[in-house]
Amino acid sequence: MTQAMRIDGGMVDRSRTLSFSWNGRWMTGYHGDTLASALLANGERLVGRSFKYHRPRGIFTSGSEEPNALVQLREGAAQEPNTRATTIELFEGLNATSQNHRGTLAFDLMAANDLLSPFLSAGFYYKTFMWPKAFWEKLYEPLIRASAGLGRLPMQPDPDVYDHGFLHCDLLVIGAGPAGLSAALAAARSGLRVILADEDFVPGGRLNAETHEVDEQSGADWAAAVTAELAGNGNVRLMTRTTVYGAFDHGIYGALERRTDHLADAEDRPRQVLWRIYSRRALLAAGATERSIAFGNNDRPGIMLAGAVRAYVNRFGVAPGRNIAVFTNNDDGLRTAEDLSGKGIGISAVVDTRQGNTVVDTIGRGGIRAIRLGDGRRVEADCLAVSGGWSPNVHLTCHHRGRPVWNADVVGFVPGGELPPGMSVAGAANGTMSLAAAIREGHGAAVGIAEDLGAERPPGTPAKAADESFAAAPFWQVTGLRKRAWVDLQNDVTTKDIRQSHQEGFRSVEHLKRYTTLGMATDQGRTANVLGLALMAESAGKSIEETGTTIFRPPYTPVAIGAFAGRARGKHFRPHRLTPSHKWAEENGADFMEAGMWLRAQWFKRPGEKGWRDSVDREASRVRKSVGICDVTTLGKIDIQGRDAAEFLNRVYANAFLKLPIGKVRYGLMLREDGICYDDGTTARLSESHFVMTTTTANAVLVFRNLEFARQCLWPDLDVHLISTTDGWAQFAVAGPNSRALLSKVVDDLDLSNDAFPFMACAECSVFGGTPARLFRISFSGELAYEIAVPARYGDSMIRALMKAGEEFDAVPYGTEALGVLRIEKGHVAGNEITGQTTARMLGLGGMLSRSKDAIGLKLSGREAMNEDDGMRLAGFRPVDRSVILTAGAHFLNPGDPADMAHDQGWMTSVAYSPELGTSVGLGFLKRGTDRIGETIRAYSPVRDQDVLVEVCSPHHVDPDGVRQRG
Amino acid sequence: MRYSALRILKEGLTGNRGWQPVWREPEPKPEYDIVIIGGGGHGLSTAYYLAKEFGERSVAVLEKGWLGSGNIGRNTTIIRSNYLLEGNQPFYEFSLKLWEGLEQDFNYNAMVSQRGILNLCHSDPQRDAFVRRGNAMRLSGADAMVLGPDEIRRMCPYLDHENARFPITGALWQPRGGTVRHDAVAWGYARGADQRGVDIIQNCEVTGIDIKDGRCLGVETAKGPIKAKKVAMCAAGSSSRVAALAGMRLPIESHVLQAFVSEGLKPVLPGVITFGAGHFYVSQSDKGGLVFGGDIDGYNTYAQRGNLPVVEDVCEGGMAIMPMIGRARLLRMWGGVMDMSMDGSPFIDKTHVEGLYLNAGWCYGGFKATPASGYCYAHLLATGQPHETARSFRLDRFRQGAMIDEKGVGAQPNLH
Amino acid sequence: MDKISLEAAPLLGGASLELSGNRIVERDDLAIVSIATPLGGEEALAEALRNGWSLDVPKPTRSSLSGEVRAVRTAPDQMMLIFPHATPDAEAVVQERLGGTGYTTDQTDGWIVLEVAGPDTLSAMERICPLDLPSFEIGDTGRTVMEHMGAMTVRTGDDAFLLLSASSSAASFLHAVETSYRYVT
Amino acid sequence: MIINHPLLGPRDAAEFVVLGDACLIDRPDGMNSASEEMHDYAYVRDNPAGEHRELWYHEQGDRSWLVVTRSTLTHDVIKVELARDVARARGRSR
Repeated sequence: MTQAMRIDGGMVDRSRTLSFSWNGRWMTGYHGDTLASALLANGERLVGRSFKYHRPRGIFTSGSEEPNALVQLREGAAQEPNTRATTIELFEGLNATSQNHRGTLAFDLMAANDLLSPFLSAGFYYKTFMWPKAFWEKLYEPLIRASAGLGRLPMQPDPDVYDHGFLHCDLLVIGAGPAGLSAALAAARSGLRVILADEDFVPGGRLNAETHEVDEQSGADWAAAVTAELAGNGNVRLMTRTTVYGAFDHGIYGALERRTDHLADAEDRPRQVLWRIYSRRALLAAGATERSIAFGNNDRPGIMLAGAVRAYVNRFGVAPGRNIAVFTNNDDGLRTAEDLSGKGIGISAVVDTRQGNTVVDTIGRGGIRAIRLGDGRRVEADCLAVSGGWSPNVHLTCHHRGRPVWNADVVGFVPGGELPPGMSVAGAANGTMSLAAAIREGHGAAVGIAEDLGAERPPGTPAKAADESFAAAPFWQVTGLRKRAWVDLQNDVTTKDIRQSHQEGFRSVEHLKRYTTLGMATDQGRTANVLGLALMAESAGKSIEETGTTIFRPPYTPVAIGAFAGRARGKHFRPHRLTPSHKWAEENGADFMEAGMWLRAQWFKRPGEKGWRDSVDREASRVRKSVGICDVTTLGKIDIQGRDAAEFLNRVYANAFLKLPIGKVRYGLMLREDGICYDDGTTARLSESHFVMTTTTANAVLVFRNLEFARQCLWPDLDVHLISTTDGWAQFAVAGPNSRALLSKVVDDLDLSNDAFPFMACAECSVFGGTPARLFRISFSGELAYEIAVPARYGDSMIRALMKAGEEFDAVPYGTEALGVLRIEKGHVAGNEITGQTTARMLGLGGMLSRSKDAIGLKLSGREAMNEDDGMRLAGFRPVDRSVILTAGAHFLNPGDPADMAHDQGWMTSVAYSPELGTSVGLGFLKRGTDRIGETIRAYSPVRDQDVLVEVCSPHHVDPDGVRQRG
Repeated sequence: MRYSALRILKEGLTGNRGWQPVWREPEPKPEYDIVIIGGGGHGLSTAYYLAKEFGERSVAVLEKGWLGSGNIGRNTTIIRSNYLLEGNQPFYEFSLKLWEGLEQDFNYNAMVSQRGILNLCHSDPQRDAFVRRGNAMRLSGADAMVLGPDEIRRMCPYLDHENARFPITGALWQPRGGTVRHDAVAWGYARGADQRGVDIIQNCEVTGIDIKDGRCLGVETAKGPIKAKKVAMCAAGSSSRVAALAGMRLPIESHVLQAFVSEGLKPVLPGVITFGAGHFYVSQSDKGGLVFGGDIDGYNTYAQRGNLPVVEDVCEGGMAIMPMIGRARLLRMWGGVMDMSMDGSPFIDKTHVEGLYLNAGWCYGGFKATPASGYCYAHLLATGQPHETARSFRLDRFRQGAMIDEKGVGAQPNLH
Repeated sequence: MDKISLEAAPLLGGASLELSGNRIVERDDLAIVSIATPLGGEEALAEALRNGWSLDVPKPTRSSLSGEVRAVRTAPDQMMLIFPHATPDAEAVVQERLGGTGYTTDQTDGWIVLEVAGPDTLSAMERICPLDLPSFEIGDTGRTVMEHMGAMTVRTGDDAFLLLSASSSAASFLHAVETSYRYVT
Repeated sequence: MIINHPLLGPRDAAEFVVLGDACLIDRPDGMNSASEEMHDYAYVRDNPAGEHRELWYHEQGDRSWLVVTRSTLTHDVIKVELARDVARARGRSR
């Protein structure tokens, strides 16, 4: 039991000792410690290396603003790089290692960079590494990349789970310090639905770190009492370990709750939950962050913000040093000295700039040993507590791009006038720096909000505390230094860099930030920005108001990407849609493919088939020779009803629909308003006022949306109603010369003869003795074919029954690949042709465009560039050498022409091996394609190493006259 | 001042006191031959090439904020020329070639890094489309390969090959694609233009465009009127607002594209990876941050910020395709305002007003186009003729029906 | 050939789960028929609804209940009737009572219906449902998106809801709901 | 963002799909208009920095098309109407 620096007092639970490992060494701490406080208790001062110069660094703060103490937490796949030791709650078995060094932490080989620092000044890399040209990517950049970056990502999938959630409240209070607690209490007592969120694991904020009294008890006890009351109020959700990381539009806040990060084992529960909080009002009570002063070698381990020193002493019962010096420009310095002497810790000096005293340098290698004062004296100190004043945590007020304004009284930026709507600010975040005033302001804000929202006025008055003095005099840097003075500790930005930036013309604050990388590190410059801006203002001879500030963006503190993703991972990234025959298909050797959200059977492998081509050739051949069955449920289906349904269809399809007879189906072409084809499908008329439309699988949602647009926005007084029935009907294509014979066994009481039920007929009917069904005689394969639909609950039963009924014909199930083969053989266009870039004329469907009506897209389809006579036209292609397998995506060239874009003649859209023809066949767009049948051209596909001659032919490779489908 | 390793050495040894301002801070003159509205990447590169390639001596760039504050300062730094259509491909390939010689050309290390760009696909039709595109790239003299699942597995073992909702079936690979240090591009062009006499005037918002009898005579600015023989609008993100000063309505909407960067990490990703099915693309900066993004938010906006649904959507895509990034933390998110045009392609053209020119509509592809956009715009301004690679970027193309619609989604800007 | 007849199969095989005192049950006994209001026919339809089922046309965000028949408003000019009914003729049954005053579409097969109940229900739902369910009165309804799936919810009790989502993604929907309970219990 | 649906109350914008400028309601009659008119309808936009009337579709809700008046500078939603009502008010009928 070492913990040599542990002292009495604090909020740690000494009855619960926890073991943890730091760089492979086991140490102990207590429940209630952070990793930082436990390391300090064990006398560890050197905890990391800086980004650029690899300077030794120690713990600088006690909170989420920490720039130095970034560690690699946990092991294996659960490793978490760049984790702030100051925010890690200690747990049994915690394992952490230091990062960003080669060799050990104490002897980092990269520390040589520090010697080269004169040559690594702001922007040095923009000025060199350009010669010889080839060296940048081969030599310089890899070196830079390898030395940049901080922690390491384990290259294994994140083993933890994450979740999202949604919360609603009247008032969101951000921060459970004095102002936040006071506000939450008042709001809760007035009956509002309140969420109180704080990033710490104990509510109270600075109350736990200071020795103030509130309502005649210690601040920490008051905080605990308020917390207890809030926890007992059913309208209050008290969320510790929760960071409100962003303010979004209309009162929506993003919050990250760390649920199991403080546990050794998450037990399969989400590690973190990302909440979307819908609030009517929000109160930002996020406190303030202390900043440093620029003086020589102000970055050594042992140099710590004064407020952090008090936090370690008062809250964690840890002495950051045995002999501590204080350097300050405000009253915090004295408060620190008082707290330290109260704990019996030695104080070697209090250096107050207001008395003209300064620290000009520090001494010590791995950590500070002494300081040198402006008057030349050397003072021994193993810790230097620095306070350069406090900066209000205005971050969330900037998330709608509001600009903070400079307030000379508090020597800091305070929230500007333009807050996110619904947000107000109280306490130190608002520049209200004294405890008593913060409590009053929090209370007052809540009372005002309650009134605003029509809730009752809360009973009681704000808690009482002393109005302690807060006096600060601006003091930014010690001048005339011979040593480097750091501004941004993590990114190694020094006062010289800021001066140089000004000298080189990078004078706007944005240029300064981008050129020097000030504030761009993982801490977003929480302890550095204001100092940097002040120095820039000094360089420019301007005031800080004139210089202005950069603004903050979400997130307030970095959030794990896994948390933003939530559950949507792996197989559950997006939902699966399954067809009604999915289970049956699985049982029958199907291989599935993704079609949007759907899983569709590609082919059904039979024993003995070696590759997919065997299966697909067999399926396609069986359809042409006998009959095949394919689940086409995924096609979009839209029920369209109303007195004006026919008129409506006539306006949304480019071809005529007004006079479609009842009991008939028509192929329809849909254009966008710009005249380009975007979808095709069939629509069946079941009655005078009832139609059933099908769309392509891919466009089902888009077509429905567009139809609703037309119905509600363009023609609001047409009586027409839409409802999607895609999932409701299990629909099967039954195709092939034996399809009629098969369906005759299936369909009840319907004459399927060619006369009674011809090509493009439809009917509502029943199957297998009474199950309701719809039958459409349509064909996508060119064969005699039908589509039969039954309510989806019968889908599984239906596929089994169809296969059984088809046994005598040796019916096969066929998948999307065979479906593709059949449609390419037949020359039907699909997604590869209707790409949203093609016109009806290109597709060979120009004749369908009605000239006698207005429908969406018709007008603009007539523009000249879309109607050039030498434009692309759909054609068919076959290899001259019939054994060649064609490539989709090949471009066409005239033989003898050079292979360049100027001579491009078009491209192959779809190819398939045609078992029917015994050769590979293709569809494609070719300039003047319809006029060039019989020509031989090149199909050139360099990315596939293919360059073959093909013969241009009709796209209808099989049964060009359409005899079969009408038979 | 010429930059070199020797100069760094000399300055380092003398306390870095000799560095000169990278650009002057001139007051505007009463008149210029050419005034460029917008000191973003395209405006600065236009000025640079006007001075360097076309010998223009009287050029001013007017910037309402600080130079480089447009989308050049807020993008995801990717360069590539993997376009499909005849109107686009040669232009972007021209741009890539300019990127390849840029640093030596303007003596500024913008860290052009050709690490390659990998576009993943998940189905046969997508792969067919990539083959077609790859072939189009090869026909235009660009580099392209179509990879199979095994090659991708070797190249990127950390992708989710096993448990993915959308299994990877192939990819389009352009080795010459990559990333560039975006701010340095603005600074390098600004420095090069300034050295050649271009006046770059910051904090000088254009408040009016003087037009008389169908002819543009100059502009009104926050710093007074400036006459010009030619006025070149180049303010993507604000194009509609600037064009409105000339009474024009454009085929453009303004939208926000969010981008994200993680905390710094030791090298993880070599190049750029795009996961179209998951609306996610990513690269890693030289400082170690994962720089990533996805789709635009979808609503018209001039506010440079977005909302949560897209943030979550993008991160879902990231976790789906590379589940090892779960514990990397998102450090910052920001939004850039895009000129989303009606077909997703840009405009570099004269307008109906004589002497008034337009460069606009870059959607979210403006960064990679920076050199060629500047070069081609300079060509048009100096010679009156469109550059051969930018002939299709006409403002009247929708009247003709000559859309350049890479995505095939039509006149709906938020889908491009 | 033997006489074949088709059998209806519940989407999730009649799923019924118990999770730490909470229940998720697939309701495969319910028929769903949507009714669209003909333009200008609001009054006639309202009357038919009253006469046929003693039901009022529910206001937006509300459902109305009469016996076991629930009407849920789904769109400005549409509602759904949800009621126990086993055979695939629900639309005809509804249309018979409507007498042509509304356009009907059988939606039974388009939806998966889950009944969820138990003490952790609100906690589980806040992980997937953006609606303010704690503020829902019994009978309130809303349609939204949960885990990328369109979903409808009706509050049926203090800690009980009906959840509806597309039938093709029923398994994914059940997984989403079940996971929520697992994460909070 | 939150869209305050006129029938359903406040809803997360994630339930909606945005189309664009509400001028898309004013579709010219294809038979009785010049190509120029249809061109401007399909392609040309005011794209204001400020108040913008735009079409939102409640795809994951009640499938209403809404006309949302919203500031493109602040995202403040000023007014939400049913697009069908707006269309009728602008003289559209059958």
